[in-house]
Amino acid sequence: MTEVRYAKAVNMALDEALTEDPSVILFGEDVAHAGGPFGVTRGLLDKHGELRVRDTPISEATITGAAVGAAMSGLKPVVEIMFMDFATLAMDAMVNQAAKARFMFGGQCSVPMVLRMPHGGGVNAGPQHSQCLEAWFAHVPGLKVVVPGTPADAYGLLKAAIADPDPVVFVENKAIYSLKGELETGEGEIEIGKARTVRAGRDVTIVSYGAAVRTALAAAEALSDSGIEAEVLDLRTIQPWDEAAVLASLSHTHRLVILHEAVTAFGVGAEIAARMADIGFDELDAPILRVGAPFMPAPFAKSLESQFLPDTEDVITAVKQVLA
Amino acid sequence: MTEVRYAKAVNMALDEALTEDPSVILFGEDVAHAGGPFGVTRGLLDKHGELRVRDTPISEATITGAAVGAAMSGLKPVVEIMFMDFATLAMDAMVNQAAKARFMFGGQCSVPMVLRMPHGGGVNAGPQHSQCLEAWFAHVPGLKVVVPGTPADAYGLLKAAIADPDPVVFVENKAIYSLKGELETGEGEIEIGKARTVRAGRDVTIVSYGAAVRTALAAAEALSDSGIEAEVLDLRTIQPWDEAAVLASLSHTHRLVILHEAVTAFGVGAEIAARMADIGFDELDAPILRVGAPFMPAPFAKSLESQFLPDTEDVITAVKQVLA
Amino acid sequence: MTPVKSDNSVPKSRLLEFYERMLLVREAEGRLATLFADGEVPGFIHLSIGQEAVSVGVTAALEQDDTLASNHRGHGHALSKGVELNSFFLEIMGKEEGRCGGRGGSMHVADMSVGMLGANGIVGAGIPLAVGSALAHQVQKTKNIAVAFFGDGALAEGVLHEAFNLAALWKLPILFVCENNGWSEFSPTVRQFGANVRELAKAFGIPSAFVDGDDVLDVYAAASDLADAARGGKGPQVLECVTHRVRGHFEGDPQKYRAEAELSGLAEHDPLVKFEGLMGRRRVAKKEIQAVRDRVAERISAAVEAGRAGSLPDFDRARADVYTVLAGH
Amino acid sequence: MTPVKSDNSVPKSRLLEFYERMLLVREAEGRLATLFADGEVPGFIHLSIGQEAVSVGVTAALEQDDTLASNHRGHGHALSKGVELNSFFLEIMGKEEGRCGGRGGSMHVADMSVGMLGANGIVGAGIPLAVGSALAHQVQKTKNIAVAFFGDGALAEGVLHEAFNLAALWKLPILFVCENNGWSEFSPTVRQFGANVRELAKAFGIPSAFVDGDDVLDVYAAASDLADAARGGKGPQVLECVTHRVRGHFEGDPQKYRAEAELSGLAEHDPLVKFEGLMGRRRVAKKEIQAVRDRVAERISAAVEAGRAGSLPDFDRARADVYTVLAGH
Ligand SMILES: Cc1ncc(C[n+]2csc(CCOP(=O)(O)OP(=O)(O)O)c2C)c(N)n1
Ligand SMILES: Cc1ncc(C[n+]2csc(CCOP(=O)(O)OP(=O)(O)O)c2C)c(N)n1
Ligand SMILES: [Mg+2]
Ligand SMILES: [Mg+2]
Repeated sequence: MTEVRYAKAVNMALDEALTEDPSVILFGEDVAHAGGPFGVTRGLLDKHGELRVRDTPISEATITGAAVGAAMSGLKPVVEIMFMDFATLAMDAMVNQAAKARFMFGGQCSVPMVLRMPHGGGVNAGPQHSQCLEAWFAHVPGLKVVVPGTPADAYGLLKAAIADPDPVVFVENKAIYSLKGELETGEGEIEIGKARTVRAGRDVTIVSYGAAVRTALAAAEALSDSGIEAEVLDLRTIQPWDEAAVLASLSHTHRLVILHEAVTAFGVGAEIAARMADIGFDELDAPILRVGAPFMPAPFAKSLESQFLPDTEDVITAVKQVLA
Repeated sequence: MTEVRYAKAVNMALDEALTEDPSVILFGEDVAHAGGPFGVTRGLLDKHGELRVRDTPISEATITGAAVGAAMSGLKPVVEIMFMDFATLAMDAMVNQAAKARFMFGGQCSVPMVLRMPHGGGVNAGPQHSQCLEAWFAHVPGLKVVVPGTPADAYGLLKAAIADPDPVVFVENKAIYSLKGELETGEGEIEIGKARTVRAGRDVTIVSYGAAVRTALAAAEALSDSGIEAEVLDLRTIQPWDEAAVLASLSHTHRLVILHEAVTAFGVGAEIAARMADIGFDELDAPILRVGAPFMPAPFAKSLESQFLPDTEDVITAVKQVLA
Repeated sequence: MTPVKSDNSVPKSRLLEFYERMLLVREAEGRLATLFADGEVPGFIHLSIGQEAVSVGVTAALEQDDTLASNHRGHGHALSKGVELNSFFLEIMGKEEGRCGGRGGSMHVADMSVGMLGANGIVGAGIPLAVGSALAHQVQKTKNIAVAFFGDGALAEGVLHEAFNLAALWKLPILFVCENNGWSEFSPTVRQFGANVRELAKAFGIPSAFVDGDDVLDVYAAASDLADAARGGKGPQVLECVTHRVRGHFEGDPQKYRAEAELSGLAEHDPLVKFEGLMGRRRVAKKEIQAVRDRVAERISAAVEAGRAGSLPDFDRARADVYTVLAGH
Repeated sequence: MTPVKSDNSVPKSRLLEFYERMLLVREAEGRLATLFADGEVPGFIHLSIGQEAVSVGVTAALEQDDTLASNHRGHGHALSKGVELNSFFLEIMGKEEGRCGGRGGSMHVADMSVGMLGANGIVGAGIPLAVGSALAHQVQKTKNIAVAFFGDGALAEGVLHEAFNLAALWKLPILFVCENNGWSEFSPTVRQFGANVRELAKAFGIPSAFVDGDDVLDVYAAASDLADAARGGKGPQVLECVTHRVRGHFEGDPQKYRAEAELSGLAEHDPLVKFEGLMGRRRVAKKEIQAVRDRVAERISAAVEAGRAGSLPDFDRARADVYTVLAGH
């Protein structure tokens, strides 16, 4: 067990994948010589060489499309999109090419590629550098979407994503790159599609993913002081998401609050709520509440952004409401 | 009252807008000389001239970005994206520019533009020419999203969309371009954001939008034969959607089925279900069911596509299930 | 710059091979046109009739493990790269036994076993795929190259520029082939693109050539040189083939936007007629030519029969192929 | 091609004007750097120190109603185009009275009243916006032009190519200005782009010029000619300004990736020092120069004070500005 930062955990998974599998290659803007804008890929060029670790020009559409072509031709590319907001430039390659190739070619090929991209706010990066757009990708058949919230999950899920034969959108969170957490070195992969119970509880289920799990946990601890025991689930993967785990918890607590940093409307929480309002209907003793960002672009000013981002108070209020 | 086809209704709204407002311009691939790949813009070049009706190169990203810049500089551009699937190439301009400009510039400007694009299957156009991606845009603060299902709505909503000061994604459906419907010429705009009750009923509410409303209606008629009276709501606009109208109907029927052609998972129906599982919870006497496409790309073969697309039977089954 | 001309050194036996390949594409598409008109082929189909010399000439310069990314007008690319004829018809007719299980159809024919990475419904989208495939060749040190086929209309898409840049910076083994048929759907190139693909290539230091795309031997000669250069580590290469689209943009397009004179002039550019002339001058035996024709006709008939006999695709099997591995299950 | 040189005919009074504009940008950014270091400016800021001659020289050739789309390094573009100084500081410091209500900050400064269509956080994204603005000028027959400012890094984005094509086909009144400072973030241009922006322009038949971007009079001379041409109906024009980025990519970037020699050589390219030399040779009175300095210093101090005194933005007001008209309400 060592303590490593989230960014380092990602780096370790990349390093091990490059070491273990010669078909893994890494490219993106400033990922090689400079070690990445957030330092995530530091040292990988020196260790694995120019053939396999490459800086690219600012051409998101083509580097993503090239990853698809490379994946169809025997490589396992891991590509970095510097901010999730820039995935807007890579949508054709992701949605029309990577996601559909296996299906539309009759199962002839797989597209083993990983697109890493950080989402999220909290660093006053403004409306074009803070978005959480994962709901888009979760709506696209053929893509898998993973959003780890701890260093250990980042490490284990990235190893699984790189080993996975299908295209995986791997969503990091720029605000927690320096967050430390325990990590068993040499630990194996973490299965894609499985949620984790972060905290057991009997009164209400709080479902979340990514960095927001910390907020959920903080809310649960605070609620515990007033005698409310919340069960906190970290989805880890949002496509496919662990429906069974959410339903099991709901069957036990009968109340559901969903939290994510993304804008609430049409976000990932909508699918979870909708599904539980179907298969979990008989278990529900209260309305399903969602906590997320209001329907507006992420504002720049500190004071605005802190009101924009969902926080512990918002979760506590929602929990109290479903328990009222 | 005249009978016009859906495509003609769109054409009439464009023609009138070009006639009435000199700041309206129209551009897109093959919309001018050829009158559009689906014939929607036929005759507009001849009538309104080369300055205002233009063919563009195959450059979706730049023509959409140009619409944003033009809208910020005094014009009201109406742009055609030939298939909604190609909006993947225009996401930056739509999401990071058009949607955010007003907010991030402190309300200094509006971005009055309309992006027309047909979605939907039914013509065996295959995985890259059949997608319904409207849920993506509904998740983006700053965009309005309209999906008319009849010629009259196409006409009235397009006039409203062009007059609207904000960016509107105007989603047509290629399978119903030749559908005929009644239209009052010179009829005014239809308010964006308001649903329409297509059929009154007491037993269950079916919420839908776009071409799928026809399927909902057909199901309702069939159900009526077995004594089940479904209320059918056409949302018409999905961002913002008419929450009050859905809640009012639900308060009356206590049962809800949502239908759309898009893939169910993480689709528009998820938001409606989630919201009703919150504010409508006390009204619900049964689980909320969603009917949509299964989680797979749209297949090409006729036999596959007809199984892929949600149909009347699927709606009837869902309604019977919520009434069981 | 003058167009590349072949030196006419191709042996007679090889001539018949070129002829057979072109004729196969021509006859296959001719049959697709009637099948489409008869409702046996659903969806949209885009025929490359008149452009057969390009696909045949370029692919003749390739090796089996070279890879190719195509566009919406990809029948010629697919057949010439080696996609098996019956599986091709079965696919386009939407059958389970089709090369892609009937899930993609005309716009998505692919066959990984012969390096055909797929036709593509998104204009320009195949270009980055080919770049990625070339990257794979480079990293795996295979001595293979990748080819991107695209039309003049695709020149306007930004990925072309990005791909030229990336391929040039990384010296990738790739051959970019522009099939300039003068039209993007219903618009002439002059209203679509204000530059020239070879001028652009030059700005990136990418060598290029252009040829009469109706002459298969010229195409083959030029493609062979450029493919050799790419294979030999000289980085990306560009080939512009000037050719003609005979049919509408898609089947069913009445082409009202083309001048009568242009349409009636198309016959004189026909690559098959031209090639028959050449075979005559080179004194290829009429009997041998007829044998080719008979063989092709027979293969096409058999393929159509196979297509008709194919079964309807199984929905559950299709659905199970969205992912290789279903996570969380 | 040789760089455009000015003919030194600019009168003395005008020299002081150029000086004052450049100094304003320099001093404003100098203050932003310290405010950032002190935590008074949140987020990311990208300074254009060393590049002032470009923004000042180009905008001096523009009219008030000409429009400009900028990039992430846009402070100079904004101030030179006429964004009011206090509202600029207020914005970057995240205050309600900021030009954009504190919602955008450094990467999104915009001011429609002076034709500043916004800095932009997406590399290359301003280019199509400027194309659209030029289209508006053309349709409205205003005799105005649009300007797109972008860096050498943006050359790799496909929209550049698409925009060149569209602007050339439609003969739009637009001036494309490439600020080539040799770096894209932490990567030198040589690893980023394999062509040259003027070669590309040439392929599209777009006239171009290049200048020493550290010489404001050269930039002004070249920009004036090209702006006149665009305004006069001659279609798009390209100006490449070779310049130098003095600070890190963003504040806080220690620039370990730049050679010591490069960093120490930057001083000799300083456009303000160069210009001070010129004013000396042209015998501009020291007193007048000092008066400019005093005035600029005073304005900056006042702006910083205004920035500090500004109020925190109101969340509900911000939220209400997502749409102009709230539909369905
Ligand atoms: C991104 C995108 N935009 C538009 C289309 C519609 N479309 C299909 S083919 C085509 C014209 C392509 O012209 P060209 O590349 O010259 O190929 P050709 O049809 O002449 O073979 C267009 C506009 C598309 N399929 N994809
Ligand atoms: C689409 C996109 N990709 C990447 C980035 C990250 N990024 C911001 S500035 C920059 C480099 C830009 O270089 P250049 O255009 O030369 O401008 P300079 O910073 O040198 O002024 C990059 C890669 C971005 N903001 N947008
Ligand atoms: Mg063409
Ligand atoms: Mg630069």
